[in-house]
Amino acid sequence: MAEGLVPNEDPGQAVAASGGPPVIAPGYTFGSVTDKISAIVLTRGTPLGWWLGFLLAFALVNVLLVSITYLLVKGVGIWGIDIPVGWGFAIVNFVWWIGIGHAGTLISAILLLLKQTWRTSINRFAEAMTLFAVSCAGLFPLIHMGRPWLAYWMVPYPNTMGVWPQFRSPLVWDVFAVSTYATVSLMFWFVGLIPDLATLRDRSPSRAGRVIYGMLAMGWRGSARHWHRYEIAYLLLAGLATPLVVSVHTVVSFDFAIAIVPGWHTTIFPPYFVAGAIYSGFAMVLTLAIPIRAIYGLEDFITMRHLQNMAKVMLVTGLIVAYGYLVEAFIAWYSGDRFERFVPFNRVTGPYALFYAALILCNVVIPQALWLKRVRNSVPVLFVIAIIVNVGMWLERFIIVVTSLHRDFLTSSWGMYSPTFWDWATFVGTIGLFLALLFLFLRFLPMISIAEMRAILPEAKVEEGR
Amino acid sequence: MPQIFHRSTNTIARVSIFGAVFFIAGLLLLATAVSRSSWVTEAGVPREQPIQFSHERHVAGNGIDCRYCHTSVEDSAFAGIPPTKTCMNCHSQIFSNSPFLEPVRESFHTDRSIEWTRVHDLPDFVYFNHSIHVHKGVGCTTCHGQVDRMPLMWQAKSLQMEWCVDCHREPERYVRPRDAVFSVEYAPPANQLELGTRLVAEYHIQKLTSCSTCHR
Amino acid sequence: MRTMRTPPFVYGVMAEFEDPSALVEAANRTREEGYQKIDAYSPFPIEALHDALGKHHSRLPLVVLIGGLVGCVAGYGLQYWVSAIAYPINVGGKPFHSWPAFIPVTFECTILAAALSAVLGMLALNGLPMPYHPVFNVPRFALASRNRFFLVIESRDAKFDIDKTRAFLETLKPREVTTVED
Amino acid sequence: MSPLNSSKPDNAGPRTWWRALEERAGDPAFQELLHNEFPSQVEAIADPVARRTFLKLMGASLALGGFTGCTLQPSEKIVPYVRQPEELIPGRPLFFATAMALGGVAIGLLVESHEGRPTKIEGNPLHPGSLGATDAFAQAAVLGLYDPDRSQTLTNLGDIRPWSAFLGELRAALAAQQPLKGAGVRILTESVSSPTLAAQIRDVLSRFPSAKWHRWDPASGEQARAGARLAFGEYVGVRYRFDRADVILALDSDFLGCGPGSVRYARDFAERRRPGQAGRMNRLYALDSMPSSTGARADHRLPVRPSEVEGLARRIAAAIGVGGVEQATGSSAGGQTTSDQTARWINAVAKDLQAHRGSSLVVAGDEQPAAVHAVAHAMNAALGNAGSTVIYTDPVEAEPADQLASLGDLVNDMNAGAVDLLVIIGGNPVYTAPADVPFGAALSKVRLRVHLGLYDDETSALCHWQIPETHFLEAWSDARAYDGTASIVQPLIAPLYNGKSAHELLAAFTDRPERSGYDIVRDYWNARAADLKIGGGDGAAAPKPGAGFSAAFESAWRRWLHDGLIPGTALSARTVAVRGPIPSTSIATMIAGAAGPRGAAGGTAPPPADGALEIVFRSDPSVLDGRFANNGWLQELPKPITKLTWDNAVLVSPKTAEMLKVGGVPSMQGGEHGQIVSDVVELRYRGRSVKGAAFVVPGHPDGCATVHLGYGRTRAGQVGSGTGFNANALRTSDAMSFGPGLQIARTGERYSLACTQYHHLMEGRGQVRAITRDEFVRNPSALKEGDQTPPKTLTLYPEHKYEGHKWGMTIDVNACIGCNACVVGCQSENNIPVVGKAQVLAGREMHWLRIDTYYRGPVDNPETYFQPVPCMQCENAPCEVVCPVGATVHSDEGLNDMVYNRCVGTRYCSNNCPYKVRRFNFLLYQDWTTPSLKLGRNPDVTVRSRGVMEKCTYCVQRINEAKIDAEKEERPLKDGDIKTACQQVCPADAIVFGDLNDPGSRVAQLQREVRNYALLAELNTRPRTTYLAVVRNVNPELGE
Repeated sequence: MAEGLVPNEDPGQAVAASGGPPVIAPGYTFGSVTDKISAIVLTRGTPLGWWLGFLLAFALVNVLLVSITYLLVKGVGIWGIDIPVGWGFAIVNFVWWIGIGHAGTLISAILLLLKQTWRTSINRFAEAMTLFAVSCAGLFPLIHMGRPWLAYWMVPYPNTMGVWPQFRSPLVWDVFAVSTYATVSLMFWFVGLIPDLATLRDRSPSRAGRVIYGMLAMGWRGSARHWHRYEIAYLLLAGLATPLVVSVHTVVSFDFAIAIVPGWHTTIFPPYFVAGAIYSGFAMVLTLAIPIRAIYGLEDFITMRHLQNMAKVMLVTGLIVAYGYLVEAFIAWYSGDRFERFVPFNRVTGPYALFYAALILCNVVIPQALWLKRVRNSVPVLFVIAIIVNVGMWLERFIIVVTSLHRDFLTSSWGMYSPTFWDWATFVGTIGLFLALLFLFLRFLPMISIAEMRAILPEAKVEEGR
Repeated sequence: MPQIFHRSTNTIARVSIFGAVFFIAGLLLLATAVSRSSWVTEAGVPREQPIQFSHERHVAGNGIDCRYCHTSVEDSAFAGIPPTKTCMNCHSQIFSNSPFLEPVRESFHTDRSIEWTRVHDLPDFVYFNHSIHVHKGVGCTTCHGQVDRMPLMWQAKSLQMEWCVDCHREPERYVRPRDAVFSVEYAPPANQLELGTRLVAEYHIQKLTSCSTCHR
Repeated sequence: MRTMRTPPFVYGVMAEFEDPSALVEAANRTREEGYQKIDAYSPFPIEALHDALGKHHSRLPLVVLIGGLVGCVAGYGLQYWVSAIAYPINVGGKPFHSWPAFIPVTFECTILAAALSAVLGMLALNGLPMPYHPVFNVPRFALASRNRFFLVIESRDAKFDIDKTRAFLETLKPREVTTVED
Repeated sequence: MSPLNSSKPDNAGPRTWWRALEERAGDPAFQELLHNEFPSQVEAIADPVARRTFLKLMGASLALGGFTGCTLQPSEKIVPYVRQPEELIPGRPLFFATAMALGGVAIGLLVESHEGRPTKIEGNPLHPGSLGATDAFAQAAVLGLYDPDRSQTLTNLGDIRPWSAFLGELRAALAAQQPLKGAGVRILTESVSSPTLAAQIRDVLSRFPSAKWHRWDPASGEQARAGARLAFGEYVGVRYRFDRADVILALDSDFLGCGPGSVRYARDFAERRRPGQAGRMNRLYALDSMPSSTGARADHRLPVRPSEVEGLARRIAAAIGVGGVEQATGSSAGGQTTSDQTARWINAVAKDLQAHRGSSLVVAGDEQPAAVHAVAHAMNAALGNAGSTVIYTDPVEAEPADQLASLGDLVNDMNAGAVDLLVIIGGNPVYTAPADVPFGAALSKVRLRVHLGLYDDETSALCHWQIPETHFLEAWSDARAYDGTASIVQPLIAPLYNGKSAHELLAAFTDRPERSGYDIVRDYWNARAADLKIGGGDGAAAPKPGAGFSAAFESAWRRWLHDGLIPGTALSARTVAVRGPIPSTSIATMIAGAAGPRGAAGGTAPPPADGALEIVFRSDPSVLDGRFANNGWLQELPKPITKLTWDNAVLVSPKTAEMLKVGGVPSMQGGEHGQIVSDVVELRYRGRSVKGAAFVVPGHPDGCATVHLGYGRTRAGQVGSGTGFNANALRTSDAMSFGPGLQIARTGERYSLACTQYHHLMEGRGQVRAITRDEFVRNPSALKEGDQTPPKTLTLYPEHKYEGHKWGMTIDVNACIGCNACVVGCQSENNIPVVGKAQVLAGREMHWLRIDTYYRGPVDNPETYFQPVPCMQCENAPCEVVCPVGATVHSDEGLNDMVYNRCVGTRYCSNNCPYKVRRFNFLLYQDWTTPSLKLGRNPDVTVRSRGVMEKCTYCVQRINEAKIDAEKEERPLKDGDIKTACQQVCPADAIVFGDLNDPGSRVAQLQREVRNYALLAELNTRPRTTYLAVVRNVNPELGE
């Protein structure tokens, strides 16, 4: 059981077995791995590139702050929403971010359970990315309310009114699902960090660094018994996080599936949302991993093997998503319900047809290139495809939210939706928030799990009875 | 590497972690307590009024019936605040030149209304109807407290929704015979539940907990 | 836990090794020697090491199970109480106790409680946080989080005798043996 | 200065209010204010101290509402009366009867008053012109009263002056006129139906024999008057009896939608269309130009250009053997060129009419020329309808006149410099005068110009004196209904802005200039007491004001005020004879000239080849001739058929639009439910031109364009100024309602029209069910075909039981005429905000009740259906399940409660509402600041703030009120005790509300009817609001 972190077979063989490049370049020792990764954090001078990137992101954060302030002053009317389209960018972005937030936990938890050793060098920042994406996502349900200052009413607490949340509403499920997901992801991430924090504590040149990392490390000293419980806990967390990660996007999909709106009210949503989430999640990991490994020269740790595997996962989940689109249309036709039948028709021929076409192009057509080994081996092409998929998944959410609402049952109430400046500002702002947090993470915490990297080194193998 | 932390930090660390749990729990408890305290509800806080009007004197002292001043209590949602004229009915003779009553006389002559400070102030999205409550056997003192012992008026109950709903769920615990509605001496009998249950049936008192009962 | 004593006090004797195999070997030998109160430190988890120090069954899984069950019951209970007892309201013609709608929240509560108990349980059982520990007094112990492997025989051990124990450890061909003061 | 002093303690009506004011007047501080600053009393009244009411204006703290339990409310003041009026019970509204005159015809009203503030207007059930219903204009009058843009101070060239100053100047001017017998004095009024006012004017004219009285009122049936005179040689009042008519032919007449008596007519018409009694169902044929309510309800509608109506009318007349119609100019008789379809139509109509001699009815539209009216009169005479379905009386209007000529004369006199003193009483002639009658220009030649008006408008701008006119809810007066029944107009509130009524202004011409309107009206009727058979009324000479009225008069007076009408004042029927042949109208000839013989061919005749079109002027369904331009409720009211708000447009048929290559497309913002981006076209007509946005209207006749008057105002106020374009700029006196030779050119510009419904096709979703009468009689269940209502057994969940009451509503699509009265009534009752054009463009209008309009059939002449859609109050409400905070949940009586103060504004409920009846406060739409607007709000309904959802509540405030009253009286609720606002105002009685658990209730019976169906029933939402299918009484000869 506790083999979790230790490859059950020699990585060398693993390479041989699975073919393709190794998960870590040869010639590394405990020391060199440790030094190389911790150096990024412990270096005294901060690289100029980091500053530029961070300041740009920070500027965008201020865009977010401004637009939220204006929103609170004026009301959600500053957005493009109307009747019939009561949900616009806010919910689109919420679902998009939440989806992105799925890769981290998935890579850490599910791949851990599946004993995929190649996860080790990407899970750390994938988890970080999850946290940041979720915090961006969590923002939207709050600010999209007409009276956000009353958001706490969604939480059950004994109040002087003697009234409670309405637990049949998917929005309340969201509150529980998203907050649980955020909490568990945070714990998962932090538990994984503890040994590395200890490393930083022990190696930090500055007193302040030693104290701060020391506090966070909570006095971790690598005792064998601690390691034992630590691994049990880590595995249990993984076991809990796996159904959780599935449940979260299922619940998010309930926001739509529970409603009677044609185009929302369909049972395919949970699986197809989850697949979509993983799809976009891996796309985002690639989008981040590719530049990071280049900039910080981590090609030895984040090898082509990782990129290829992620490409394969994208290909699979992408196909599931495509299947989702098909089934959606088929069920609509098969239901014989005139309202349901109208939805796919309207998506293809209606005023938002262009968006739908773009969606199919980004999510279904282009990613098929991943079938080709040449494509999977070309870093720049992978990078471009990943970005395209990110866009595509955003479009998917836009199509689901807007085209279902804008023409529902009564023709008399058919309307349209188009975003305003403030819709865009808020969206861009959250991207800034996401990047800002990411930059801080890269600067102050090890972006690759050092302890786990040590564990997959050849020299970590213990020969009994020497 | 020298030891970074002193031995004591072990204890400090653990205490602070567990302490935090109890601290947060404590805060929440405090919040719920405060939200019901008279600091928020202003229950039990006597209000300054332009005139030192004493219900104690008029009700207990002179035994004036509630309805003499609050005329519309049986007909309208609003119980009615007496017009200056009502004060003058008596005070044109009694204490006709007491300095305390100067504002009354002034109002009567200049024809400018007296500005009382509202004591029982429900939020504007709450629609309370005095007449029906009085009709169904809810006594004045049930909600307004022992007015006859209030030199200056104060709000006796919290007037928070949970307080309203409490009675709307179990009226039998509060209703009294119609003839006792306006009595300030009335005290609930020992067999209140039994009596209440009977009255609830007799007066066709419904247990209205629908939102639109009060919110429109 | 510890009673007042006047430092310097010997916590134990520490041996440093170059590679995991050596450590595991040393651990085995030490137990064969009859030492009980020993502990080993490594920069990454070594399963064999845990066996070498003597297997013991962890109560953590049980803690997590209980936590999960509590969360489950509490979550469902809350919803039932709120919707059917505290303030039953007709919502869209659904029954007060519409259990299918209560499943998602129940599930989330289960996971949350279980996960919390896993992490907190792990920390508690490991006695963390413990920023101060005698082994940190050994300067070279900083390498325990990099590439060195340590074995400590604590002075609490019945068989512990500062000189004998040192001598014994020297026989394990460590890179170095140091006395851990407290 | 105010009528207080003279009011007697035992007067009926609002005397208590007066008394309160009397004190106010006596208040020296106030007197002082009055004389130096002329403060508007609105602030005074809104300020709790001066306002003798303690009920705070609802709402102000809803913003804080969310924090209940964790915020302190700001301390509030209670301000009791000093002397409380006897019959006023604080917190309970009082109702007073009064009347509103429009275009010289009054409708009787009951006005709800809270502590002296009129808040809601209802129809007066006793009044023949109302029967309890009203039109949209009456409903909106409350907002008109409190309009902060009303003229608030008496000004001379913009300087604020006291009334005395004005009196001084007027007296001087009159003194100067004495020797000239008032040769230089002119009085310009709108159509006058107030007997008192007429008497006053006559009195003035008797004092100044050479003075002249002119009338100009674009909203009164000018051509109908002319038509009557053309037919009978004298002015005659015409009253229709739709309750007696089996077959009706409307000659481009919208008798249901607008015009005198339309409210009553709608009721009578609907009464004869209950499929329950299929035998009594009437049949309506309509020649219709601009698609109208009447055209929509017609069983057979023929879209024709207005110019074609005369020809067709004459041919129908000829077909039923009316003499003297043929020898009109050749053009009109061009039968041979008629398309067969039209011919068939004409013959069928003629046959049907003849088959119902005495019980048929021909109605000519107000916009049709005199000749058409005359022809109609002739037909009715020939069909023996006179006296049965059409009643002739003396004119309702006092001394009717050819107003166009009257205005012309005035302008000529002014230009000739013959006018020294012009007193304009009401109206806005500078804006409404036809383009070729340069009223504004001529006005400057008058030495002293006085304008009495509600607004400081275009006319005021050109006058020396602007006198704020009292709103009809502020002043005493009287008026006559469509049948002549007189009502006393009694005020509900003292003039907010120190206004003067027409009576008080005219009193200034007499030697008792300070007489109050109250005295004037009372004295007049006291004088009339004798002819009204009221004992003791001391006959001829009006008695001294306030001096001895006989007890009999006092009691009669009190009854009049209480009932809202003066019995026995209805005009009695008289017989008149149509005289000889009816000459053809000049316009018809003109158009015949322009359009050639085809012009009269009717129906599907192609438009003139030269691309020249016909222009059609209509007063706007919302703002009429512009007099309501500053009324936000009416501006934002989606006009029947077009669903346009805040603008008028150039309305053309699809074919014509195609020909002109103009039209509109839904914008990405707002879309079909909000913003239509249209081509701006230039209308060139008789050397004049204006620009307006084109808008396509299915069913509009080809080859002509309809423009609505009343827009393009420059001094209407904050709300009305700068909306739409001014069609008066094209209107000429020889072609007041339509004329040929219009050229339409695209400008390439685009303009956003705020349209609340652009998609009018049902897409086979069964919103409206319709069937022909014969089919309905033969096989009613045909209506149920394709009905997919799931059986109640199809559910895992147990039913919720509804003991006690179970509220429900039915809406009869067959009766609804889409008049919008319910929409405004709902807005007024429920404090629904006006959001403004920009927000309507964004698809965010707030009406709780909307009227969906659907088309069926060919686009050039579709069947049109009106479907009012309030909240369906579904039993399985989809909105409730998704609300995270339980802000919308069910009540024990099955109401879908919306709890504003609990709402956090996720809008999920609206997304999940299949009927899209929920409305969201995207921004702060309510006006929290303007004091006068606060006065008009309904204190029984929460004023919603930003960020909360709202929707129809079945007027739960009325339900609770009625229930509480019943409880207190220990009696069960009777069916009809509770009327929702929309139900109460509905002229067609299309909306019925009641208790479904009471099998005897009307609503329960209607829901048992076979016509009953639920909207989107297949969704199993179980709506409590259901609809009654349409049954069209099609003439088998013509078929569908």
